[in-house]
Order: sequence, then structure tokens, then C-alpha cells
Amino acid sequence: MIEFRAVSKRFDDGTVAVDDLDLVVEAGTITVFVGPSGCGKTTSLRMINRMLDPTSGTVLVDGRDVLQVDPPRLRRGIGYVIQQAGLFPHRTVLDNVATVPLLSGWSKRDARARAAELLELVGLDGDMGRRYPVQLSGGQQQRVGVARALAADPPVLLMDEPFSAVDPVVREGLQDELLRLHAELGKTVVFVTHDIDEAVRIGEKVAVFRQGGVLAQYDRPAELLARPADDFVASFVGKDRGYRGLSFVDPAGIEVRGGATTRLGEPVSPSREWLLALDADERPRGWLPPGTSADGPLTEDLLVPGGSLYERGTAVRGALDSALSSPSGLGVVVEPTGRYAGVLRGAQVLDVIDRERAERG
Amino acid sequence: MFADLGKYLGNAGTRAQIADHLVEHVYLSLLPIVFAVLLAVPLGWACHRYRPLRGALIGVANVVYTVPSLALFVIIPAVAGTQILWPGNVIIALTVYTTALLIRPVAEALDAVPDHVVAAATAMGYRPLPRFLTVELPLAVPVLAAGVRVGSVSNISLVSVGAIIGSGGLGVLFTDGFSRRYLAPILVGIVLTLALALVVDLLLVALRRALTPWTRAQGVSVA
Amino acid sequence: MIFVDVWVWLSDPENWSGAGGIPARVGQHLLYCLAATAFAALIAVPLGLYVGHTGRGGVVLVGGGNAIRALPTLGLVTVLYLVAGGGTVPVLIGLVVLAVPPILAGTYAGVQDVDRGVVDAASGMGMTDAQRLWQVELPNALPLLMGGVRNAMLQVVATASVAAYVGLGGLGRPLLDGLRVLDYGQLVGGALFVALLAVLLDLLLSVVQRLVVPRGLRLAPASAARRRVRRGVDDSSPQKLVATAGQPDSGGSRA
Amino acid sequence: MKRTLAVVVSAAALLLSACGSSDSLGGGEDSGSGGGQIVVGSADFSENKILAEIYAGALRNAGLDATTKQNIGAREVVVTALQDGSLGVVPEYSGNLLTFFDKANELTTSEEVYAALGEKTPDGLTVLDKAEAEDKDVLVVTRETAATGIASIEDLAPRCGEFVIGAAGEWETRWKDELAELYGCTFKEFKATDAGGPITVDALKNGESQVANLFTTSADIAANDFVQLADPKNMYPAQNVVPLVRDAAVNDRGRAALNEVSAALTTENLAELVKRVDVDKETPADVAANFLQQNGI
Repeated sequence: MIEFRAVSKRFDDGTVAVDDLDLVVEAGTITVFVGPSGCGKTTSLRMINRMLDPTSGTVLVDGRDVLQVDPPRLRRGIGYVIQQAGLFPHRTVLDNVATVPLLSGWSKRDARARAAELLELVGLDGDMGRRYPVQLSGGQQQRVGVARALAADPPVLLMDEPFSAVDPVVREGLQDELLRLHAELGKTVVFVTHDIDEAVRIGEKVAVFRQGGVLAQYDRPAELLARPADDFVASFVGKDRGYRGLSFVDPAGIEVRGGATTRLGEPVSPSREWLLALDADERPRGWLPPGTSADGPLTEDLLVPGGSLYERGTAVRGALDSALSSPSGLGVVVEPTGRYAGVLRGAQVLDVIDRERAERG
Repeated sequence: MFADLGKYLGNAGTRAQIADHLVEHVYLSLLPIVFAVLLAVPLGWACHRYRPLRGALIGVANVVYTVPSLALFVIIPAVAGTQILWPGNVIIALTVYTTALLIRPVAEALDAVPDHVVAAATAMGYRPLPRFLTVELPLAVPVLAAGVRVGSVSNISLVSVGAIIGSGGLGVLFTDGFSRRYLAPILVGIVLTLALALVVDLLLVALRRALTPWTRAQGVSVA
Repeated sequence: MIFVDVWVWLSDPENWSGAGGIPARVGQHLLYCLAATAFAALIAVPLGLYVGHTGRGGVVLVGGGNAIRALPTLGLVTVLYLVAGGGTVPVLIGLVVLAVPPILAGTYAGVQDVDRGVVDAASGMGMTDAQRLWQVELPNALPLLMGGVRNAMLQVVATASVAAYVGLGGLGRPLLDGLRVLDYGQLVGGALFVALLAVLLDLLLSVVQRLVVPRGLRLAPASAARRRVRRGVDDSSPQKLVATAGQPDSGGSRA
Repeated sequence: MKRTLAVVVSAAALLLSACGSSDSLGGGEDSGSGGGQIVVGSADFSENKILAEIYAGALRNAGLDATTKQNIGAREVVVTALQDGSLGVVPEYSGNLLTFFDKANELTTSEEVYAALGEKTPDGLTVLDKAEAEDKDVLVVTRETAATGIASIEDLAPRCGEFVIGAAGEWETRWKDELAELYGCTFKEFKATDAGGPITVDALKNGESQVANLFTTSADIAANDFVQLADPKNMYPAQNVVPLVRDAAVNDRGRAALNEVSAALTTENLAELVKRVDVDKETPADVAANFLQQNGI
């Protein structure tokens, strides 16, 4: 557990970076600090491992005032990942990862063995260890950065905008990886980002900071989107926060119905409604518009491409999107295996949302 | 000490001689800069344009730049067949140094001109030479100017060595002061050399700013 | 022709023996240069590491380095000689003085040039100040540091020849003595040896540089070159006039 | 851009022309009858500079256009510059000049040397009247060394092997063998210093050398209490001050003026002039002007 008690940080030039912060990060959770630049989120993070010391107030890690601990010793027990990964260019990937174990007095052999383990854990090939950081892509460098932070098995992991320098596709992969690692290792993660989407995607709790180092709201992502504390938070979480809030609505009430389907390779006769074409493995391939006829067996070139697929049981945001993006107006629901499960209408999703709002009162 | 300096500088004839040496020093150190820019731009362009040439030219430049000045001052007349006492030897030697100094930055600056800018100029109908002179070269000016500044400070310092081979300039004050165990001329020579370097540097900064108004407008460097 | 004179001078066995012989002169010159550069490194590297590591005194250092770069070496050696009242020791001290700024500047720039993220990560991982300096900042500063050493060496080789004017031995001797009597063979021969020594010493140091600079840093020369160009352009950059390598674009001082 | 280019080009042109006009070395080249500017050259030591200033001043007082080019270097350089037209006049020393023109020369007395010099001087150059003033090479030792019983080169000879001699670089080529032949003196080591300048003097003072080659008019000898060694076998030839002129550069009026200077120069007044420059730090030009005034030239 990490606790901020009335923590303020004023820099030498007089700017107040953090103003009277009270906040508790629960052990074993991912907590995200988010806000515009200059809001004090990074400063707050850096006070946890004493890269900065507070001007007033106390920061506690597991009940212990960090100011009582020698900084290097404190830091060896706290993993730290930064934006450009900050890998040592003069050391191989393996030696980069082995750094903290070596600092903590492990033998070189043990440290390297541990490092190899971690490279595997973050999804990198073993022979990657012999390379130098300049020979890696940005996404690979970030994975190494995470591996390096985890090398000494610290209970706490601090991540300062770790994924903001990589492209969106890679970033999403890294976020998933982080969630998987977290599920596996159960570390306490404090994660700083300026990207609210990233915050609500990975955070169990999100702290929104505003300019001047003031904590504007500290809540679960769903609450943040549903009930912003003030105008600042409302505008920061964005115009489509209602829609994004659907990520957190329970999908249990959505009733999946059977729809009209047809099969690739079989003859088809004109119908007055849209027909969903499935392949031999029961996977949806596309929609056949009403009134289409085919002389022979049904082929793909007659089909209109489908919308997004909704995986049964996931957040209702996907369910609504599947309906909105479908040419037929019917959202296609699939099983986690990818097999066709049924269809749904947008109105059904809205009903579920209304019902939940009514329950919450 | 100050009394010595006062006495030394109190002589009108001495002051006139110092002024002569200063003028000599200025042209001995700055003419090579002008010549070197005229040489380094085409050579740098050649390095930029023809890759195989680059390694060879820059390699030669590196080696030439390594040769100590005193050695170059006497090798030049030996190779070029000029008189040992001809002041032009120093000018040739410093031109060689400054050219060696400038080729690589010029080539790299031309490399750094964005392709889209060159493409846009070509698309607008520029022929290669006008395009080079009006688009590519001006964009390389900041880098060229930085090199010229380094070269001017270095040349102003090096010209003094020429006094050993009798080429004139402020270095004469050092040889004169030394042979008479007289610190005053040496100190005057050092101060004037430093002052000259500073003034020329400031003038070059002003010149660069005048030639590249866009860098001021952006408030950032172009590279 | 002059090169005939040079050949005659070179092939005269008398010029290859004794205290004034070529091997003795080369040895002397080499000794002066290596000793002066080594002494300068002993002073400049720790100081440069300190200034770069703490960030204190950088402005003074860069300003002072620029002033020394503009200092005419002939003026410096004559002043040193006269003030000290003769002898070779003050001149050798002068060589050390001239070799300090390039190494200092190179070391300082090297440490300053280390990616802020890397330094931040080093602290964040729990390195002590000393560990950060030795394990991270120093290895990463080596390319620029070695560049500074190469500049210093060139400076010293050149200045040692000039210092023959105030009586220093070494390869400046045949050059100056040849000049006095226009013995072209001796004059140009001496000059060629000075030039050769400078080129060979630089080559030697470039080999040393390859050996000591960590492989991971050598793999990205292109980006470093780009950085250097940009730095050369930016007036406000503290590194603009400090040494970056023993190369023409280094801005190191020479004589 | 076009305007910038024009500025750069015109600046270069300006600098080039400045270069041309202050390039005094080329000045006398085509002057033929001696009507153009006469460049008086000097070697890189004070006495020679003073003499050059005196010559130039005398030529100017005779209504000619004269200037000086100082610090040119040793004889070989100066004579070359004279022959290739860079210089018009140089103050020279009879003995060394003769040896330079005639390597086989054995003559050493003042009159013999001067007479031979007239014959051996190459075409196109002329030696004018010699002055009484003489600035000979002289070997000196410290007072302590002299006290061990050394008053002449002959006394020195048996002990040469213990001593290091400090002298200008050219001394070795010119005198080393001669000294061995005539006196049987071969020094332990030759230390190249400068032509009677601070390095030679300091080397002797601080013991880096035990014998130094200086010049008879040097102010350092008295100042440091050095002892001049006698040269009983006249190894060093007489060194009367003589103007060496390029025929085409100096007309009769100029020659008369230079001869007038030679008539007025004595070793004593020359030594005094050197002291005023080296010790009292007066300028060669001032000292020269003063000399000309006092002697009504």
C-alpha cells in the first residue's frame, strides 16, 4: 500500500507541482495518475521512490515513511519504468535487465539467469538478450524496460508514461501485456499517463490531476466516466465519455437471439431480409442484402462486409458498436471461440443501460 | 608590469607597427575563410551528391586537419614551389585547414535539407543550379556559419605561428618580445589576438542572423 | 627539388644517430606528447566527470575552454618561458595546460550528452551517485571523452613543435633549425615527421577509442552524427564549441 | 541571395587588394634603377633590426622611399630573399657573409675578409663600405667555469668533451668541424638554441650548457658576467657590419647614404644601441632615428 498524506511539492522556482495531496494506492492494484501536462502526476509518482522529496507531508510505502529509507535501497525495492525505457545503451539487453539484481548483490550468474527468465515473461526471445538497445524497436525496448523493472521482483512498480512513445497498435499490445502480467504477478502498479483512454483501459482506480497539482477526482474508471466530480474532470474525460462508460456496464441483461443465416457454398434464394452468411466453421463472413439471388452456390463476392463482432459476455460498448456498425442494423454476437452465437439490436443494449441506471437510482 | 605596458604602448612608432601587424593578421586569418567557403561548398556538395567520393574526401580532410600548422606552413611552399617568405603560404595552409574543417558539415547540412523541400523546388520548375543556390545552400547556411566560426577562431590563433617563418601578423610581437625578454609585446599580442577572435566571432554571428532570417522567426535551429 | 633534399637528409646516416638524430627526436616528441596528454587527462577527466555529473560550473568551463581555444600558442609558450625564467619544464606545463580544455570539454559534454532518461532510470533503479557515475555516465561519455583526448593529443603534438622556438627538443628542432639555414631537407623532413607523428598518434587513439567505447554505443553512429550537426547550429547549446571527436568538426583547439 | 553573393565577392576583393598593398616583400621587384621602394630586411635579432632601421632611415633621409622587413631569419634566408628580389638591402657581417659565398674561405682578418668579399659576392649584389663596428661570434662561459682556468678556446679544447655547447641551429653545420680541426675541440653535445637569444643565455645560466656561442655586442654578456673566450687562431672571421645591396634596388644616392652610416658605426656605439633595445626596451626604430640624428646622417 502506498499512501500520500498532505503531500505538497514546491520547486525552487516557486511553482507548486503538487498541492496537499491525500491519496491511498491499494496494494495489488493498478492505479493510474492522469491529467494534462504540468498537473503534478509525474511529480507525485517520483516522490514515491524519492526521485523527488516532498516539500511537506509524508509518503508511506507499506506504512513506512520513505524519507526514513536511504534512496538507493528504497529504489531497489521499487520497479521503475519511464517513457523512452531509459535502457543503458552501453549494455546488452540481458545485462540491462540484470542491473537491479546485481546492484542488490546477486551473483552475475544468478542475475543473468533471472534476466533471461524475465525476458521470456515479457514475451521476448532469449537471443534478444545478446542485442544492444539500439538494435530493438520501440515496443521491444519498452518490454525490456518492464522486464528490467521487474527483475528484483519488487512489490511495487512505478510506470511513468511508459507507452506514450510507441505507436497506437503496439501500445495496445503493451497494455494487454501489462494487464496479463499484473494478473499473473499481482504487483502494486502506479501508472502515469496523459491519455484518458489508456487510464480507463488499464486502471482499477484512476486519479485525475488538474493544473497546479490538485487531485480533482480519485475513483474507479466507470464512476469517473459516469459521474465526473466537476467540469474539469468532465471535459478532461471527453465528449464521448458516456459512450466510453459503456465499457463498464454489465452485459448480463442482453438477450441474444437467433437470426436469419445462410451458408457459403450453398444455393440461395432471394429473401426480404438481410441474411448473415456463415462459413463451414460457423464463423460469420458477411451479410447478403435483401432480394439478392444467386444462380449457383453462394460466394463471398456477393456479400456486404459485416460490422464489428461482439464477443458474448464482454462490455456492452462492444455490443452497441456491433449493432451500430452492421449494415443490417443487427449486431453479430460470437462466442469467445469465434463461432456465431446470434444477433442483437441496438435498442436492446439501450434497454440494458436504462435498466442499470434505474437500479443505481 | 603596467608601467612596462604603458611604456611599450606609449611609443607612436610601436603603435603604428602593432596596427600594421593587426591588419596583416586580419587578412592572413580571414582571407582563408573566404577561399575555404568558396572551395568547401562545391566539395561538400560533391560529397553530398556522390557517396563514394564522400569517404575519400572526408578521410583526406581528416588527415590534413591532423597535420600541425607549423609543419603545413613549410610543407606548402615545398609542394607548391612558392617562396618560403611569401605570406601566401600561410593563406594557402589556412585555406586548406578551413576547407578540411568545412567539407563534412557542408555535406551533412546538405544531407539534412528535407527531401520534400528539394522535391517541391524541383516541382516548381527550378533547374538544379538555381535550386542549389537559392534553396539548398541557404538552408545549409546555419551549419556553414557554425563551421566558419570555429575556423575563424582557430585561424586567428594559428596565424601567430606563422611569425616563426616570418609571415607577419601579431605573432611578430611574440618573437620580438621573446628575443628581448620583454613581456609587454607578448601580452599585447595575446590580448589583441583574443579580442580579434571575439570581434570576428560576433560579426559572424551577426552575419549569420542577417543571412538566415527564418531561423530567428522560428526561434529554433534548422538541421 | 625539395624532395630530393628531403631524401638526402633522410638517407644521411648521421641524421639517424645521437642525441640530435631522428629516432631520438621522435622519441622525445612522443614522450612529451604522451606525458602531457596523460597528465592533462589525469586532471581533466575527474574534473569533467564532476562538472558533468553535478552540473555545477558548466558555463565557466565552456567559456574558459573557448578562450583557451583562441589563445595563440606561440604567445603562450613565450610568456611561460619568460615568466618562469627559462628551462623546458614550464613549456611542458604549458603543453599540459593546453591539453586540459579539450579533454575537460569532451568529458563534460560526454556526461551531459547521456540521455536524461538513461540517467533517470539509473537513479530510479536504485544506483547510488557513484554507481550511476561509474556504471552509466562514464561508459556513455567515452565516445566524446575520447574525442577530447584525441583533440588534446593533436594540440600537444602541434604545440610541442612550436615550442621548439623556445628551446624544447623533439621534432620541432630539425624543422626550426632547418628553417634558420633554409636547409630544405631538414626543414621539410622535420615537418613531414611532425605530420606523420600527428596522424599516427590520432590513428592509434582512434584504435584505443574503438577498444574502450562499449559496443552498444558504436552501433548507432548515424544518430550521433545527426545530433552533432544539430548541436553545431544551435547558438544557445552549451556544447556548441566543445570537442566532440578528434575530427575537423570537433572545434578543438590546435597550434 | 544575389546581393549576398555580391557582398561576399566584393569583400574578398577588398581583402585581396589589402593583401597586395601591404605585401611589402614584392615592393622592389621591378624598380630597375632603384627609383622604387627599397625594402631593408633584417634577421631576427635586435642588432640586425636596429641596423636595418638605421639603413632605412638613412635612405629616407637621402630622399628615397625605404621600408623595413624585420624578422626574416638567418643569412641563408635573407640572402635568398635579396636575390629573388624580395629585399633591396640587408645589414650583413663580413666574415659570415664571405663564408656563405665561399665555403672554402680561410681568411679571417678584417681587411682580407672585406677584400675577398668584394670578389666573391655574386653578380647582382654588392657589398658597400664596411663599418668599423664588429659583431663577432664569441664563445663564452660562466665566471665559475672560467675560474677553472679557461680563458681561451685553447684552454677549453682539452675539456670540450665534458661540455655541452648551446648555439643556434646553424652553428653546428658552420663551425663544429672547423672547431675540431683548428683547436681539437669536440663538445660532448651540441644543443640547438637560438642566435644569441634568451634560450642560449638561459641554457648557459641554468647549466643545460656550459659553453655558449654569443655575439660581441650582446648585452647579455655583461649582464650575466659571462667570460668571452679568446680566439687566438682566429677561427671566427672578422665580422664588420656591411650593407649588402641588390644592385638594381639602390642607386648612388642610396649607396652614399649607407656608406655614411658605415663610417659612423663603431663596436662601442653599436653595443650601446643594442643595450638600449634589449635591456631598456626602446624600439629599434627610435634608437636608429636617435643614432642618425646624433651622427647627422
